[in-house]
Amino acid sequence: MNKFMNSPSNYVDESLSGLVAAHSDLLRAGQTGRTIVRRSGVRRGKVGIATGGGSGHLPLFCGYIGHGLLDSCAVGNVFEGPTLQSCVDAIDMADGGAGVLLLYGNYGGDRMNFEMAAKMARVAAVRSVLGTDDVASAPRQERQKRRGVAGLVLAFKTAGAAAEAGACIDDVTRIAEKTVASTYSIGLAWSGCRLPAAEAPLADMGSNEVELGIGIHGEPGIWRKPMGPADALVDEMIERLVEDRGNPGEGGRAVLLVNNLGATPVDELYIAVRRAHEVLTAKRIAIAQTFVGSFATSMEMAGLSISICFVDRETEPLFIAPAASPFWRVQ
Amino acid sequence: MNKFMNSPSNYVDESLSGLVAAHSDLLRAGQTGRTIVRRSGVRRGKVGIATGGGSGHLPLFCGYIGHGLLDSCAVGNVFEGPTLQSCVDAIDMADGGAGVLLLYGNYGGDRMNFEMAAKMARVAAVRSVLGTDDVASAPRQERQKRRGVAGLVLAFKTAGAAAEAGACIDDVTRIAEKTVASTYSIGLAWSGCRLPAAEAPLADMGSNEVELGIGIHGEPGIWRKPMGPADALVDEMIERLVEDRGNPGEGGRAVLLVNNLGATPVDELYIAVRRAHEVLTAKRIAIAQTFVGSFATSMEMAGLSISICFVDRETEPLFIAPAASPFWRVQ
Amino acid sequence: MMVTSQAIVALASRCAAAARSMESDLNLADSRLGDGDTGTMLARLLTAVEATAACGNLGETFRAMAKAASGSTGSSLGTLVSAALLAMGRSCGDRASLPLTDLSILLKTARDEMLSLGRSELGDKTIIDGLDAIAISVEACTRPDEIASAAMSAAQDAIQEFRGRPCRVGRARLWPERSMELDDPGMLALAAIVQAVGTKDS
Amino acid sequence: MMVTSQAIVALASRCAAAARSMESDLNLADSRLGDGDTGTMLARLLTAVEATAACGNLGETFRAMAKAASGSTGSSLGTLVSAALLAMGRSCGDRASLPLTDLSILLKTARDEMLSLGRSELGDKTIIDGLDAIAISVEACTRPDEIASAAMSAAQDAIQEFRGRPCRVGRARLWPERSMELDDPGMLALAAIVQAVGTKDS
Ligand SMILES: Nc1ncnc2c1ncn2[C@@H]1O[C@H](COP(=O)(O)OP(=O)(O)O)[C@@H](O)[C@H]1O
Ligand SMILES: Nc1ncnc2c1ncn2[C@@H]1O[C@H](COP(=O)(O)OP(=O)(O)O)[C@@H](O)[C@H]1O
Ligand SMILES: [Mg+2]
Ligand SMILES: [Mg+2]
Ligand SMILES: [Mg+2]
Ligand SMILES: [Mg+2]
Repeated sequence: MNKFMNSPSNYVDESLSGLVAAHSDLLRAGQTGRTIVRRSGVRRGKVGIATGGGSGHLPLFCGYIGHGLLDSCAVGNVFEGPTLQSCVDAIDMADGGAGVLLLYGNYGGDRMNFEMAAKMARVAAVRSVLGTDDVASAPRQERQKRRGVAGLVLAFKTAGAAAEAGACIDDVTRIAEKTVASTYSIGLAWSGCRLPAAEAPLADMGSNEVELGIGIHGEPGIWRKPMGPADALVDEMIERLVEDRGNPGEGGRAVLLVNNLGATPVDELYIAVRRAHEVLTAKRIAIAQTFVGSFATSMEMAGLSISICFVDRETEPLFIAPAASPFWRVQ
Repeated sequence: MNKFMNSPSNYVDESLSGLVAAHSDLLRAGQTGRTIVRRSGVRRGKVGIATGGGSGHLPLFCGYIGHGLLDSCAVGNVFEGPTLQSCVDAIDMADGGAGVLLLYGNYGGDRMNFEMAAKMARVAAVRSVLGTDDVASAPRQERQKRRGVAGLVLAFKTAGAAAEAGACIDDVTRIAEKTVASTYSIGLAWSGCRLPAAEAPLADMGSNEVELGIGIHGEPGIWRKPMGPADALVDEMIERLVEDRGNPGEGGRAVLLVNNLGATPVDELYIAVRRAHEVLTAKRIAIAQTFVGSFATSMEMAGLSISICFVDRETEPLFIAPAASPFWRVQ
Repeated sequence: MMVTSQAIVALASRCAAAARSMESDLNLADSRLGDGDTGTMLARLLTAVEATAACGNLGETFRAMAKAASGSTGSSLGTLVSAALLAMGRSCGDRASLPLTDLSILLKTARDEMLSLGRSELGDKTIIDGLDAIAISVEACTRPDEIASAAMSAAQDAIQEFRGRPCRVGRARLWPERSMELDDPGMLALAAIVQAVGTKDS
Repeated sequence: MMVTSQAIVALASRCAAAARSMESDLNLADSRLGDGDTGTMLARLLTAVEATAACGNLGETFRAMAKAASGSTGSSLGTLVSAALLAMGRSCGDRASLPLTDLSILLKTARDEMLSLGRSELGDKTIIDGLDAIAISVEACTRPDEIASAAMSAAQDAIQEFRGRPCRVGRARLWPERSMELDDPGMLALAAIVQAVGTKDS
């Protein structure tokens, strides 16, 4: 498993330099250069949304900075949380005078640094919402322990749209919480990824194996089996998501996200989409919208995740509100 | 190398079903269901643009159907040209009464089928422009023999914008020709892909090898060597593109496209972007715009291609004209 | 003995079986300088063609086969084969049968159609060179076993003859040097199918 | 003998060398239930820390080290180590040195800060259990060699003690059963570093 890089220690910084070179709306900022912000700054009076996390998941996290989405992002090393200072800068630079929401995935390092940073930042009203959508990572009763994966992006969208529309910090926080609470994700992978400094791939699988519930850092999942037909795999994934929703599992309206973990051919993502539509329709879950593509990756991991976010009258329109970031545009 | 599918023979059709399920602006149409069109049809009086090609390259080809881009697409089996009937349907369904441009890559099967189809179609004014941007696939004196790769997408953008703006068939054709003639691409890969029906991967490389000039179907390239530092590889790629431009190689304005051939981590694409900006700037080539992402893939091939399209006062604005397809949106 | 629609459908069946049995070998041959799909494509195309029922006359039978072929693929080789079937149908018209001695002319019709559509020439090292060799070899044949053995040797000899010569069209055209050492996948496919089919016949 | 800024900087250097030499082993341990970066992260963090110059007093030295550490990573373990360094700096204040007998108290300060930031408890099977064992083991030590050998055994014993017990925080928390059979990468790292550093000392 080759890496296209100059050296492991420059991997993240060179990639960020490329990011801002390509997308002139974004800037590397802060004391560390590891805080990415909108070049135009935060509109005065708008609630700011800051995120952060390890590298290796692009477009997550900093690919979602822009109109109708996020304001700033603290960028850690590959699969490591962002540093304290980069978090402090991300919070301060997301400040438009109306408070800042910290919206990030539930990982130890990310949480510790954002919590410390929130105390050190100059912003008065700081709220936090943590993505906990990975149903494979803890039982339902311990939802707050779950990892945040691709479903976090859906909260970026709803909270970002609310903030852009002028909602106050309490409302933006509530929308983010509601989205996180209604989002269920599960991953599936058939080949791992390699950390830039490592010699061997993480979560190395046999050439004909597939693992259900794997995390976006290669954390082990629920089972590993020989590769089976796509439809059966999608069936089990959706079954687990809907079951996790509890009673009533069926019915309602939802946004569907079929996410590429990295190396999956786009054709194969759509094979999953086709089956997901069939299964959800059979469960009387109406699909308000379908997003397909690379939203939260694990470098070159071959696999995909499925997320379902149940929507209501308040959240559904937020998904079609305009947004413009390097990786996600809605018109 | 696992494939996420139900069976090789359903690979393409199931994927297309997923595509139209996710993107309700698109329809499977024609006698074969292998012609993808805009649900809204072609605006009366607009020049239509039809494309086509084998599957396995998504977003190429049918991912670019939509406002400001294409009108129809004939979809072949994986790495095989589209069938005659699907081409006939694509041409007929792109007809808005102002002529149809066929804009596709230079491959034998694609050419034969589109040429026969053009004679069978009901449309009077049919023009053809073939993408021939891969500098690794034939010497400069035989440019017309070259394969079309990711750079074709740039001609979709300019010709699509011109057609949307009301240009006549001659002008749309001229814009497409100009874009193709000003576009230079080269690929680089470090791991191949597997055809759904095959047991072994195509272009299987040693675990530490990299191949320059490889085609998007795994056709052999210029050399194969041990993996080297990213910057040196980008340097050689850009050098070959600029050299191919002939005299004067340096100076001018260009659009840069760093394209993921499939399995490359997004971070690594940006490592290439960073260096490409450095090298082009040193060659006094101003970068009008940079596009980064999966634009033309080869299923799960790990690698990237770099395309440079030199622009002038006429073509540059066409790159920022609004466009809205499943995979490419410009606001 | 005459060439009839029934005979052609039976022949197609045997070609299809042969193609299916060598799918991965032909893919491998194509993967050297091409995209590795010749075998899968041919197996699919011929499986579609063999499903065609014999029609009232040769023209209709060939046309139905051409339709099945062209509906199954748009690859270079597949498209050339479809066009060849269509041209043979055109040339047979509403005749119900053809004397075996006309076979050579029919194959030449196919060859010329393929050259025109493929924008290629004899000597370019493609399947058409194999077809040309067969067409010429059967010129004087009158019996099925003569035809079979002439075609088998001609296809095989053509491969030998082109060893050391560069490929000038198709994907492999881009590597004239490397293509000298390699047999053309289309020629290989033709020879192997003729071999499989002819062996049963003779 | 006293704990001075110079001694701490020298110690950091030896820790860093040890961490670099076991980078891939620790990555491997973390890859079983985590994300495989403990080794790379620790090597980077300690390399940053060892580059810190000794300052005028212990508080400043620890704070400078904390800053270097927290600038190098935001991973769970790295953040806990940074916070521990900061807390130790706070507790040392402007003192230029500390008697060896205060080492245990200093380590307990670090331990408590880590528990609070990590929202974890003793018994959760993390690096903090190793640290706690060391802090207690050196309570009565007065000489460097005593400290070294007590710390080495304590860290090693802690690993043994936690075998068969589930991990309750960090990534591995999600697999209580599997984590019973596996040693915690943080505890392994601590023990290995203490071993490498202590062996030179005793
Ligand atoms: N333009 C052409 N003229 C004649 N024969 C051709 C031409 N292009 C391809 N062929 C034949 O087709 C074979 C390749 O078939 P196939 O693999 O199905 O095509 P593709 O290149 O579209 O994948 C070649 O080996 C050659 O014999
Ligand atoms: N919340 C926590 N409290 C105490 N120790 C922890 C906590 N989280 C992680 N650790 C320790 O850190 C180690 C993992 O470190 P590392 O691999 O750097 O972190 P990450 O999980 O962020 O990749 C674990 O083995 C454990 O000893
Ligand atoms: Mg980590
Ligand atoms: Mg092909
Ligand atoms: Mg081929
Ligand atoms: Mg770790």
